[in-house]
Formats: sequence, C-alpha cells, structure tokens
Amino acid sequence: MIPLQSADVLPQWTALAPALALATTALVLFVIDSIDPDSMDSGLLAGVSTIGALASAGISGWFLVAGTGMSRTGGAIELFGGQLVVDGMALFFMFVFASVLALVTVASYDYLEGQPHQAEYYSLMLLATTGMALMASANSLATAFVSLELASLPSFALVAFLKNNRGSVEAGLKYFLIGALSSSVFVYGISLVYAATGRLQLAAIADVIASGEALDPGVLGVGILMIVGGVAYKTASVPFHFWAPEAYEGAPAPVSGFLSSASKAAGFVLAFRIFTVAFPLDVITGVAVDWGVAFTALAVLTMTLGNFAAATQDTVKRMLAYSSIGHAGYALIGLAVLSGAADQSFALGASMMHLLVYGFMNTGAFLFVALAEYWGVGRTFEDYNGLATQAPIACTAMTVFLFSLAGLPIGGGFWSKYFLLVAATGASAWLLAAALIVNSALSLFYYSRVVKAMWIEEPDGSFEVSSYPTGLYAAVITAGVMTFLLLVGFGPVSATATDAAAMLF
Amino acid sequence: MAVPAEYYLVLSAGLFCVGLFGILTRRNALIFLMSVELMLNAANINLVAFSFQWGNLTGQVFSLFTMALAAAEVAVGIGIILVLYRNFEDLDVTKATTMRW
Amino acid sequence: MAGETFTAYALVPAIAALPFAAFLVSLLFGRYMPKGGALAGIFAMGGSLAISIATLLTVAGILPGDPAYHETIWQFATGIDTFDLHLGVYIDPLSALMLVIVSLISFLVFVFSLGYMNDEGETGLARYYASLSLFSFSMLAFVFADNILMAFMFFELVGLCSFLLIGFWFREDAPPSAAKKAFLVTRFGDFFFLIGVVGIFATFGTGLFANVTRDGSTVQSFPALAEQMMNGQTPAMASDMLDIVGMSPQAWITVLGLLVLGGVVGKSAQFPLHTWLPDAMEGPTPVSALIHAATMVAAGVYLVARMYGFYALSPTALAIIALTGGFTALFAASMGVVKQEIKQVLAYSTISQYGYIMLALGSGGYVAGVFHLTTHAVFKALLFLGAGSVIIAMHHNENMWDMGGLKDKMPVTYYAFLSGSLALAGIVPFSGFWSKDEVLFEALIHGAGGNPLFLVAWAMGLLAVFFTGFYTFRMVLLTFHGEPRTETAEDPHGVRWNVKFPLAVLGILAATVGFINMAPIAKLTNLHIDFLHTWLGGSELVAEEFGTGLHHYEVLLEEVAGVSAAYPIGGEVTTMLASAAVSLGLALAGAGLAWSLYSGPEPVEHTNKLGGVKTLLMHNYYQDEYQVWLARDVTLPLSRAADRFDQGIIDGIVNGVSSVSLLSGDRVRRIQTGVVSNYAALLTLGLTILLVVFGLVGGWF
Amino acid sequence: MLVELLIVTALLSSVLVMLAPDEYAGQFAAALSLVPVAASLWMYSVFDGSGNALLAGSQPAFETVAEWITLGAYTINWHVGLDGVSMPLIVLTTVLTTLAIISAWTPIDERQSQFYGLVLFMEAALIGVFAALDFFLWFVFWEAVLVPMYLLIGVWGGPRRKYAAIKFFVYTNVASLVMFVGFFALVFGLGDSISSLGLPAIAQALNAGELGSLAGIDPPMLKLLAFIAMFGGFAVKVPVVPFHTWLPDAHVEAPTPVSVLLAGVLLKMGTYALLRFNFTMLADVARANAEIIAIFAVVSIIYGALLALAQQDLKRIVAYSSISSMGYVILGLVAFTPHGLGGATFQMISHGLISGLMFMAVGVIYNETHTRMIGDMSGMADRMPVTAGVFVAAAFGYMGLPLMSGFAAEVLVFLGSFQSEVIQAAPLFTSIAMFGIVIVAGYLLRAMQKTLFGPFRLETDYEIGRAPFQDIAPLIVLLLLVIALGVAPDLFYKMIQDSIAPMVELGELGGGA
Repeated sequence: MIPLQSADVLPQWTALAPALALATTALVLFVIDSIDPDSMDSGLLAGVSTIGALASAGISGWFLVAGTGMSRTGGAIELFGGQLVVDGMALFFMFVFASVLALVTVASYDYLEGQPHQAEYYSLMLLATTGMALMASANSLATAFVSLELASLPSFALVAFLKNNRGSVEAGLKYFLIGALSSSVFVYGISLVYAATGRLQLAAIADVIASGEALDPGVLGVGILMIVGGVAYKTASVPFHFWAPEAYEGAPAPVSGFLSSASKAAGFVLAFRIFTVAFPLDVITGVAVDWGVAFTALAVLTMTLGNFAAATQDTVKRMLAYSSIGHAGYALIGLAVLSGAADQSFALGASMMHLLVYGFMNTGAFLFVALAEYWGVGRTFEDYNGLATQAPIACTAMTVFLFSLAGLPIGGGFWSKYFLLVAATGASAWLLAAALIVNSALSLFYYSRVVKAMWIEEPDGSFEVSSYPTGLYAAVITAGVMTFLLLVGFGPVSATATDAAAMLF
Repeated sequence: MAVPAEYYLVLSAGLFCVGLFGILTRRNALIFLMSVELMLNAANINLVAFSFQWGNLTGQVFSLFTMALAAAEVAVGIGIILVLYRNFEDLDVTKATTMRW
Repeated sequence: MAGETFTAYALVPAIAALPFAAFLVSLLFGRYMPKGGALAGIFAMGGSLAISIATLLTVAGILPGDPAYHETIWQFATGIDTFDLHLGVYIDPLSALMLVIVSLISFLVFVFSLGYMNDEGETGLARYYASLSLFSFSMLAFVFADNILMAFMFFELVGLCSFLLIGFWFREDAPPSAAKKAFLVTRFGDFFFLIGVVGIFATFGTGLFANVTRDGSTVQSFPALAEQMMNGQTPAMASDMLDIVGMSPQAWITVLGLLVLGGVVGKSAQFPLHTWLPDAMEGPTPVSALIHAATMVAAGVYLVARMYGFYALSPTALAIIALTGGFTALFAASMGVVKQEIKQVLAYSTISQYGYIMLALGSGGYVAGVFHLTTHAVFKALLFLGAGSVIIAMHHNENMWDMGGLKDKMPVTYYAFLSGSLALAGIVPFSGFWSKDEVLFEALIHGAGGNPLFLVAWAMGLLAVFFTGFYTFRMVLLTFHGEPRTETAEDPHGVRWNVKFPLAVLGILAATVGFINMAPIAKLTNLHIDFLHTWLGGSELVAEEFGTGLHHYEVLLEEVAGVSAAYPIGGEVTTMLASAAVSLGLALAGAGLAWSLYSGPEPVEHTNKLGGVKTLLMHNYYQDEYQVWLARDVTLPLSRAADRFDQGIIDGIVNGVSSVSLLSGDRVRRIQTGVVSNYAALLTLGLTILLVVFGLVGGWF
Repeated sequence: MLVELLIVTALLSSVLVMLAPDEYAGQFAAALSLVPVAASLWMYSVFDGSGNALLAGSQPAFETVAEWITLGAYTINWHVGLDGVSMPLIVLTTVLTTLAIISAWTPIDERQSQFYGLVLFMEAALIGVFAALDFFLWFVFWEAVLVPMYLLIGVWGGPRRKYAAIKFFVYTNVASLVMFVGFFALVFGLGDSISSLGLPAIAQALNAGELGSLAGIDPPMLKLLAFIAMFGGFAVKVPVVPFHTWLPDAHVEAPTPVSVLLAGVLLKMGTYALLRFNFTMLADVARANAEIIAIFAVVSIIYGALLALAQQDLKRIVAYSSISSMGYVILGLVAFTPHGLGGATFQMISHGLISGLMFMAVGVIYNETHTRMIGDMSGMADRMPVTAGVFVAAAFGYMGLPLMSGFAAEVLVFLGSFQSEVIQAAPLFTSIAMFGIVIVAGYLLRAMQKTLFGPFRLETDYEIGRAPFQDIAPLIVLLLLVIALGVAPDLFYKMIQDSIAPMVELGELGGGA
C-alpha cells in the first residue's frame, strides 16, 4: 500500500489534518461570532461545528483506512522534530473525539435554544477537541502538558457555561480547582522526570533510562507517579476523580457527555503513549517503579468505587457520572495488565476499543438525559417512569446505550467489555477479572433501574412530551445506531485498534 | 557549580508543599488559585535548574510555556470565581455544596 | 416362522390395540355415542376375548401354529454401543392363559357396567368407558410384554388407569383422595421396581423374559443370563456391574429380585403396601371388580410368575415372597372379620387371597400360584359384580347391617354370589378349594423339605383359611339371609340382564374352573387331569428354546434355590389328602362359626366381644395411621423445613449479597462530601499513599 | 444458510411485530413464527449431520463458517452448524415459541406488539445459542437472551416482577462472567495450538492434551479451576441447587407464556452448555469428579422435589419441580454412558415440552380463576373439564408416565447412570435419584386433588366457564408431542445417540493432561 503521506500524494503535515480541521473550525466560529456577536442563530453555529467535527472524523477515518502512520505504510509520522506524532492510535482517538464532538454539537443545537454566547460555546468545544486531538499525538511531555491544558481550560468554561445555574457554576468551580491542582501535580511530575533524565521527548526519556544515565530512581519514581496522577485526573480515576460526579452532574448534559467520553479518552491516549513509550515496562521495572501495579490498584479502586457509588444514586445523570468513573476503571485494565499480558497489543487495543464504543454509548446516554432535561422531565429515576410510552424510539436508543454499557450484546459495549475481560484473563490478572465481574453485576443492576423506570413502571402523568427536537433526536438515534452497528461490525474496529496498539511495542 | 542540584529539588519540593498546604487549609477561592500558582512555580524551579544541570534548554523553554498556561488558567479561574460569587455571594469554596454523594 | 402361514399370533397385538382404539373412540366421541361409548368397549373387548381364545387354542396346538411366539413390535430407543429398548409380544402358556382371563373379566365388566353405570344415570360415561378401555389395554399389553421394561411401562399405565377410575366421582372428596393414595402407595412400590428394572438392564443388557431370536441370532433372556452367572459364566457386562456393586452373583440376583418385588408388593397390595386397596373401594364397583380380579392387583403376582426363572435362582427372595404372602393372607383376613361394608370385606379378602398366591409362588408352587390366580380372578370378579348388583339394589348403600333378606328378592345374584363365596371360602368342590388347597400343600411339602420359613408361612396361610371361611359367610348371611333390616332392603331396586348375565357366567365358572387342576384327584386316581400342570409345563419349544417352561423352573428351584419337597405325613398322596382335609375343615369351621353367630333372622353385632382387638382391627392395625403419619407429619414438615431453609439461608445469602453491595455502595458515595477542600485533601492523601507505598517498596528513601 | 435463515426470520418477525398494532400483534406473531417452525421441521427432515459437532470426525449439518472479528491472536468466526444434540433443541425452540405465542393471546392484554416482538427476538437468540459453534458467537446469543427475558418478566409479570426480573438478570449474568473467565483461562492455556475460538477446535485441542500452563498454574489444576468456573456459571442457568433461587421467583412472576419459554427452553441452555463445555471439553475433569457432580445432581433432584412439596402456588410447584427434573440431566451427563448422555439430552427436550405443558395448563386455569393458590380453589374439573383433563395428562407426564416423553427420558437416564463406571457407587446415586419419581407424584397428585377435584368451590364474582379454544389448542398440541416422543423416542433419540456416542470415551485416558 502506498502511504498517503508520501511525497507524491500528500505532504507530511497533512497527517495532522483532523486536528487542523478542528482548530480551523474553531477559528471560523470566532470569525462568525465577531461578525455578528449577538447572533442567536444556533443553526449556523451548530452546523459549522458539526461540519468541522464530521470533517475531522471523516479525515481521521479515511487516514485510518488508508493506513496513515501505521506500520504497514512506513510507521508513525513524526512532526515538528518529534514533538508530535501521528500514528494509528492518534488517528483512532482523533476519530473518537471528533465523532463525540459531532454528536454533541448536533444535540446542542436544541439544547442551547435561546441561550446567549452560543458561538463561544461551540468554539470552546472545538478548541477543547483540538487539545484532545493534540494530546493523542503528543510525543513529548511538553506538548502533552500544553495540549492537556488546551483541552482542560475550555472544558472548565464549558462546564460553567450556564452561568446563572448554581449547579453548573459549582460544577465548574470544582472541576477547575481539582483540575488546577491536578495539572500542577502533573507538571511537577514532568519536572521531576526532567530532573532525573534531562529529556522531555518520550522516546528519549526511555533511552536515557535504559542507558542508566538517569539520576536518582526516587526522583524519577515520584515523577512517574505524579504523572500517573495527572492522567488519573484527566481520565477521572481514583483518587483524582472527585471532580467528576459534580462536573458531569452540574454541567449541561451535552457537555457532560462530551467530557465523560472524549475528555476521558484523551486522558487515556496520553497515558497509553507516555507509559508505553517513555516508561516501557521492560525498561522501567526494577529501575524506578512498576506502574503496572499502580494502574492495577487504580483500576480496581476506580471501577469498584464508580460502580458501587452509582448503584445507589437517585438521579440518572449522577448515576451516569459515577458509571463513567467505573468505565475509566475498566479502560485502565488495558494498561494494568500490560506487564503480564500474553498479547500486549491486544490488551491495549481492548482498552482503545472500549473507549471508542464508550464514546458512542456514553455520549448517547448523556444526550438522552439532555433530551429529558429539554422536555423538563425531572432528574431522578422515578421521574423517568413510563417515559417509553411517550418516546419509545428515544427510549429504545437509551436502552441500547444502557445495556451496551452493561456489556450485553445489544451494542458494541459487549465486545469491548468482554475483550477487556479476555485481556485480564490472558494476563492472569485474576484480581482485575474478579473486580470486573463483581462490578459488572452491580452495573447491570443500576443500568437496568433506568430501563425499568422507562419501560416497566407506569407513567405518573406528570409530564407530557410536547415536541421532538430534531437535533437531540438525531444525535441520540445516531449514537444508538452506531452503538448497535458496532456490535455487528466490530471486526474493523478490533483490527484497527490492535494494529494501532501494536505500534507502541 | 555552587549549589548542588539536590538543593533545588528540596527548594521546589518545599514550594510545592507550601502551595499544597495552602490549598488544603484556605477556603478562599482566590487564595486557592494563588496556591496553585505556587505549585506550578515549584515545577518551574525544577525545570530551570535541571535544564542547567543537563545542559539543554528544553526545561527552560518549557517553563515559559508553563507560566503562560498558568496565566491562562488564572484567566479562566477568575471567570469561574466571578460567577461563583454571583451565584453563591461568597468566595468560600466550601459553600458550594449543592451536589454531593 | 412368521409370514408363511397365517396364525392367530399375527393378531395378538390387536388384543391390546382394540381396547386402545375403544379408548380413543370413547374419549373423543363417547359423549355423542349411545351408551356413552360402552358399545365401543364391549365390541373391542369381545374382539380381544376372541383373539385371546384363539391364541390360547393355538398355544394348545388346537389351531395351527407354534406353541409359543415372540415378536418385536416396536423399537423404542436405539442405543449406539449399548443395548436397545423395544416393545414386543411374547406368548407362551402363561401369557395366553392370562390374556383369556383378563379379556374375559374385562368383557364381563363392560357388560355389567351397562347396568351399574348407564342404567343408574351416571354422568361422565365417556370418561368412564375410555378409562376402562385404557385399563384393559394396559393390562393386556402388560400380560404379553416380552421384556421387563415394557412390563414396567404398562404396569405404570395400569396405575394411571386405577387413579382415573378410583377417582371417577371426582366431585366428591373421598374418591380423589383414595385415588391419590392408591397411586402414591403403588408408586412407592414401583420406585423399587424401577430400580430393579434398571438394575436388570444395566446388569444383563436385556430385559427379555424369554430367549428369543432376533435378526437371526438368539438373544438370551435375563433369567437365562442370571442362571449362567450363577454357574460362573458371567457375561462381561454383568461382571462389570458386579464390580460396581461389589456383590456376588447370588447376592446381586437376590437384590434385583427383591427390588422388582417392591413393585409387586405395591400393586398386589401385599403388606405393608396394602393400605391403598381398601380405600380404592371409592371407585365404581365394576372397576373394583376389574382392579381386584384381573388387572391391577393381578399384575403384581403375574409379574412374579412371568420372571419366575429369575426368582427361582434366589432362595432368599423366594422365602421373602412366601413369608410376605403368608403373613398378608392372615393379616388381611383378620381385618376382614370386622368390616361392615360389603366391599370392604371383599377388599380385605382380595389382599388375603393375593397373599396366598404369593405364598405359593414363594414356596416353589408355581402351578399352584397360577392356579389360584386363575380361580381367584373368576370368583373375585364374581363377588364384586355380585356386590355391585346388591349395591344397585340397595341404592348405593353398602353397609351390610342395612341389608338382609335379599336372597329371595334377587335369586340370580344370590346364587351366583353364593357360588363365589363357596369358592372364596375354599369349600369343595368349588374352584377356590382346589387352588387354595394346592397352595397350602406346596408350601407344606417344600417347607418340610428343609425350609422352615416356608412352614411358618404355611401355618399363617392355614390359619387364614379359618378367618376366610368366617368372614365370607358372615358377609353372605348378613347380606342375603335373615329379615330385611331397612326399607330399601325390603324393596330393592331391580337389576337387568346386563347385570345378571355376567353374574351367571362367572357363577358357573367359579364353581367349575377349579376342575382344570384337581391335583388331589389326579394323584389319587393317577389320571392326568391336572391340566394346568401340563399346560404350564409347555411344549419343548417353550421349555428349551424360550426357557419359560415349568420343568425348567422346577429344576432351577431344586438345583439352584435348594427348594425340595418332603412329605411329612406318609407319602405324597396321604400328605395331599391330609392337607386338603385340614384346610377344608378349617374353612368349614370358620363358616360354621359365622353361621352360628349371624344366621338368625335378626343377627346382632358380635364384634364387641373382641374387646381391644376390635379397635385394633377396625383401625386396620394402624397401618394407615403410620403411613399417613409418614406422609403428613414427617415428609411435609421436612419439606416445609427445606422451604424455610431455602428461603432463609440460600436465598437469604443471595439477597444478602445484594443488600450488602447496595449498603456498601451507599457508604462509598458518602466520600463525595461536596466540599471541594475535602476532595483536595483526599486527592493529596491518595497520592501520598501511592508515593509512600511505592517509595517503601522501591527503596527510594 | 438455513440456520441463518431461521435467525434472520425470527429477528425480522420481531421487528415487524413490534411495529404492528397491538390488536393484531398476537395473531401476526403466531403466523410469522410458523415460518421458523416449518423451516426447522424441514431441516429436521433433511438433517444429515453425523457425529458430535465438537469432536473430530463429525459432519455437522447446515454448517457455515465466515470470518468475523479478530480477537488478538484469535479469530472469531460466524460459525454455525447442527448436530444431533442441537437439532432437536432447535425444533423444541421453534415449536415452543409458537405455542407460547398462542397461549399468550388470552393473558397478555397490554403492549402486545412489544411482548410478541420480544418473544420472537428471544427465539432468534435461542436458536443462535443452540446453533453457534464459535465461542464468542455462542456467547453473543447466550447473553442476548437475557435482554428480552428481563423485559418480558419485568413488564408483563406479576406483583413482584421487578424483583424477580432483576434477580434473574444479575444472577445469570454474573454466572456468565464467571464462566467466561474460566473458559478463557483454558483458551490462553492452549496457547498457539488454536487459532480461532471455534468450539470444535478448542474441544479437540483440549482432548488432545494441548493444554499448557497459565501463570504458573499447571494444566491439571488449570482444567480443574476452569471446570469449576464453568460448572458454576452454567449451574446457575440450569439451575443446580444451591444456585437455584432465582428460578422460582422468575417463574412465579413471569406471565405464563414466558414461564413456558423459561422452563421449556432457557433452562436447557444451561444443560446444553454443560454438555458442550464441561462434559465435552473437560471430560477428564468431569470423570475425575463424577461423584461430586452426581451429588449436586441428586441433591437437586431430591431437594427440589421436597421444596415443591411445600409450595402452595401451582407455578411455584412446577418451578421447583423443574429444578428437580434438571437434576436428572446432570446425573445422566456425568454418567458418561450412551444412555446416560443420550437420556440427559432427551430429557432436555422432554422436560422442555412437559414443563411447557404444565405451565400452560396452570396458565389456562389462572386465566379463568385469577389465582394459582391451591388452597383457593377446588373442583375446577367440574367447570373446566378439558383443561383439567389436559392438566391431569400433563401432571402424569411430569411424573414419568410411560408412553409419554418424560418416562423415556428418565428411564434412559437411569439406565445410563446405573451402569456408569465413572461414578463410584453409581447404583446408589441412581437409586436415590429415582426416589424423585415418588416425591414428584406426591406433590403433583396433591396439587391436582386440591385444585381439580372435590366439590367445586371458588369465590368469584363472575361465572367460571370453559377455557377458550385458543388456550386449549397449544396444550393439546404439546400433549400430542409429548406422547409422540414418549411412544417413539427414536424420533430424536437416534440422532442424539449418534452425536453423543463419541463422547462416551472422552477423557478416559486422562486427556493427556
């Protein structure tokens, strides 16, 4: 296969096109806003954002199919002196971010009806996604930190977007404070690693450590653990998860979906790359710290805390927030089992697949909540009683999301969850497997509570669904169809993710 | 080389801890923000010091990025603190507890 | 053999198929048919009777054909690398005789039912005749079964039919309860039977009663294989089984025999599983006749006779059969003495009489057993039908103390009933005398031949003769003699031909059927008039090829089981005559006592003279009570305890796990206090723990 | 492609019925469900498979293989095919689904189109479970069954339906996960010796002794642990005491047609999986621990029957008796004799029909009386003679009356297990198990006597009449099937024997471990 980014076809920098598309769209939105600052024309803004997002998703998908940056076309494309890298994993995650963004922007069209500052909303979202896309291709701790902040700072503002809503503001505050603290921990960790190795580029760090030139292993070790903390914050893993329940609950529901799917995935892609490239297990173990053990502990704690806390929630959105923490725990399995895995690329690939599927099903679930909020349905489980009698199609989609989240074969979540279990079994990580089983049982319980409310309980007649917002419906149904299609057509996803992951080893 | 590199580490660690202490003990959102700035600067000390130690400029350049980002962070932070004050009529971060459990 | 010339055997499957067709017709269309489907049953049974007689004649050599016949008619379950299961027909003298008995009695019962059910205006006639046809079908198929699995299957179906018929009047409380009891008690016996069947198949790989030719090769029967096993030529499969159970061939055969006996004891109402039978009187009286004379109860002992070659290998099993029989004969007869309802007396007499058959079979009297089975079928059917006639007359009042003086009002019934009673009591020359006498004689000589257990059983059987004579004539006297004691008895309901005809036929037979085997006369005169003996001896084909002949059994009894005869009183003839004289004397003594107590025009109750014994007898020795206690006060509480255990402990654990999870979930989420400073603190704490733990492990400090 | 046709037809029917108006949904669903019935019967008539689909030298019928998804080093194939074990189960599934749909016409009176749609969806998944020959494909269907079942119990069930549905849902899902881990421990232990997750490949590799160690667990131990995990997982589905407590709740709360499918087909998934996994792949472990498994079986039989004796609710009685009946299957399987394995498989079919029949009969009575408590009614035979007749026939079928399928199945199981050389003291275990036939008679006769017979007594404010024909018809059809199979077990038993015969010797030489 001829590499797409070879001299004859496209210049090298075009490999970053998915990220560039997002950045450009953000700028276009600024231009639109500056032309007509008081515009409430959400159609234009949402349309432009969606086009940008779809373009980005399309390009990354095209590149993935064409094999850009994959080993079969000549390997990863390094840009800017190796500060950024575009490979299969980067493109895979760019596709995830852009798809989630597209869903969210479409849904926001209805959700933001009548809200001021829509242009800011969409451009912040685009910028955050740009940051995430860069996180996916960050190849140095410096670009990692910068792109992480680029993703984070707009997110803070997005969470607090409903500035007259106490919940939204409180969520923004907590997210911001914990985020600031975590990023200072992260950057301090980077500084310690730099202190120990004198390098910021990922591969170079590994070389220094491997050559034995690194300074005190303690400094390096503390640095690595603090970087663990940094990514744990971004992925909403224990003990850096505290912001998540409030941020997801308080934020506008499309933002919650966006953050809990895309932002989390961004944290993971960063972690995958940093830990497999800068601190490969065969190099780091014995020198400083076996981060596999750390991630095992975090994975078990995260999934357990997330699921157990979700089990007894009263409001659907907060339940989804905690479940999102639980899923972070699942995705961490990919990292945690690397040390013992029989097939490392499959283990990491399983996490990647999970994040992709999660992008659709979790965003879909939050968007359904957005739909409910749009209708003025209450927040608690009881408020959802009998919703299916009024909105059967949306409720069917929500059922698909929930059961897919629970790992039933009605959506792609089935494959990714069981692939993670396969990975855990393959690495003989019995603790992780057992934790996954227990938590999965619990998750089945609380997800089905929503299904029960929607389908089984009688409606109490307290609300009437009056309108069917096109944008929200389109987004929810698209997510539902995608989730379902991923069940049937999981083959390419699985193959791509495994191939992409294989490049890191 | 007058001062051993380890001393910088101790200094930065001390600064980091001061910042952390501030975060843990103070309730005012602005002081919270300042403490975070202290912690970021602790990282900067390391970066600058060890840049010199390792003989490359990467660390120093990166510290410039950090400062810029710190500024951006403050900008966003102040915005959020403003709306916090509007909604809760207080800068006390422990007052905003409508969501929990 | 088959296909060359047409023989009656080709029609044998129709003996069972006809009643089955009648079952379907009655079930589906009975309610639209005249007589509620009775005619279908009558015609079917008539056909079966005709074919049965033709079969009998063929076996006897009067009609063309071999004297025995086997055919596999249905492959049931095919196994790979293991034995197959099939259904087949086996006709030899024993089954041919039994087919005639069963189809004859069934036929007469159908006819009688016209009088008992149709004329009395019962509802549900279609159901009645359908069940009755199914009953006949099951029993006939059971009789000609060629293997023990098939026998078991139809044995069970017989149980079903008895359930349906005993519970025929389901709108009342008692009949369904009695039906349930009958099925449950016999099911308990069948439990052992089933183990036996399975054990036989697992040991021998076949359940065939007779050595047969299939697909050109000879397949040996399980009794034959067992015989080889006793001779040390254990087939591979059987020796595997012996290894599994860790027993000697002798012991294992005994165990298997006794297990099968469990089913026999249940169905033939032997102690201790006899309790269902008196309750089964809740069913319509013609059904009682069928159950007691020719079908269900007879099935048990017929099975023993059918696989006699197997029992003859185990002296222990034989002794247990004999003792069970002897004890049951006495035990049941004693209870019959105090009953007030005519059908109750007959019920206990049935139990008692089947005890005799068991006694005969157990003590090596194969012919005697089959003989008594035959005579009993006739006279007991007669007595029940007679009782039925009385019950019609009495407007369904069964209490004998409300009867009296029916002799003159219903002479046909009376004389027929009297014939049956004389046979039951064993008064010469009625049929019961000949057979009962032979039973006791066989028990005596084989007991004297070195088996004291047989003697014990014989003694009990002998004593029972006295009781039999007593209760029989007490019944006759109270029912037919004296003055009518109620208004109904003064003006009884008349009966029609359809009642009288079966009574007449059976009455004549009850008097005469004993002549087929007058052993004492034969011995005395040296005439070969012990036809049944000759009949069961069978031809060479039966004896040698199929291995179910009498002579083969006798050899086995003597050589393997060690049952031998001795004549305590002089020679054979004198012993036989003495035995006959004693039993006749006792029967007459019993009858005489009854006469002296109840003969007057106004007989009074004498049972109070028995004192405490009366209570004991009226309560049937508290057999019901302990079985009910076992069911109601042991099993039910046990099941309730299991239920509580299940709900409380096992399900409690399941629910407990979920409660604990949810509770801990509720605790976990309390960490999220909502105060952001706490979050920062916890976050720091978490990071610190991580650093400290890894620092200590990594040796950084 | 016929298997695919079956599945796709059922799925399409499901979608179509969901879109149909409620009034016609029942009839429409019944009509559509006749297509799989006809197709499966036709497949049965042209069935030409031989051998056991999982073992060497076999030729499954209607087999298709297509690559689907890669899972690391393994391929997940779309691989379906039928052998003598799965063919009868598929016929059972299609027939029982149609009958259940018809029997739902009367009791289901709201949201019909959703109800029938879910039933048809479940049918598709069930067919998949029995036809799949690839582990993950099988697992997809296995888990897919849970979704419609959860909703069917949850939406249309009785008063405690939510509790029952969630209990069923979570309990069986946990079991699947445990089983899953056990299975994949084996897959990874097999290492490079397999390249796909095809069940035949795995079974053959395991039986060829290709299993290596995994994470320091040597092969025998690995096998044992995997066996325990898989047995535990399937034991919940079967269910085997003490993992049974979800079943009575699920049955009591489920609407009758759902109970029919739950008892008739869903429980068979567990025993089918046991046969395919534990007793084919890990036959040597099963042999080595035959007594323990036999104890589970016997305890299920006797304990389940005892529990049934204590119940007042007709459905609960049948539910507990199902536990008891499924114990026979386990006993037959572990015997490793031709009749044991064959009888166990036959019992799956037989129990599927008979328990379906029993539940339907209970349902018909409930439709008229709106109670299932045996204390509440008496003499129902007076008002509902045909129903009562069928009920009696069904009950006797359940008790193992000869010439009905239950007898053939039980006797074959007993014959097989009695002579088992695998189980120590096999005759003893078998004899204890046989006592189940006495207890079953005890509780069913008691139930019949109290509800059907005696003077009619039931307090209702309306006249209780005969059941409508549409309620009775499926009962009659089932009864005829039960009798047909009881008279001619060879209809299925021949192909079953053909498929289980290769299993008899499995694991005899220790499987090379």
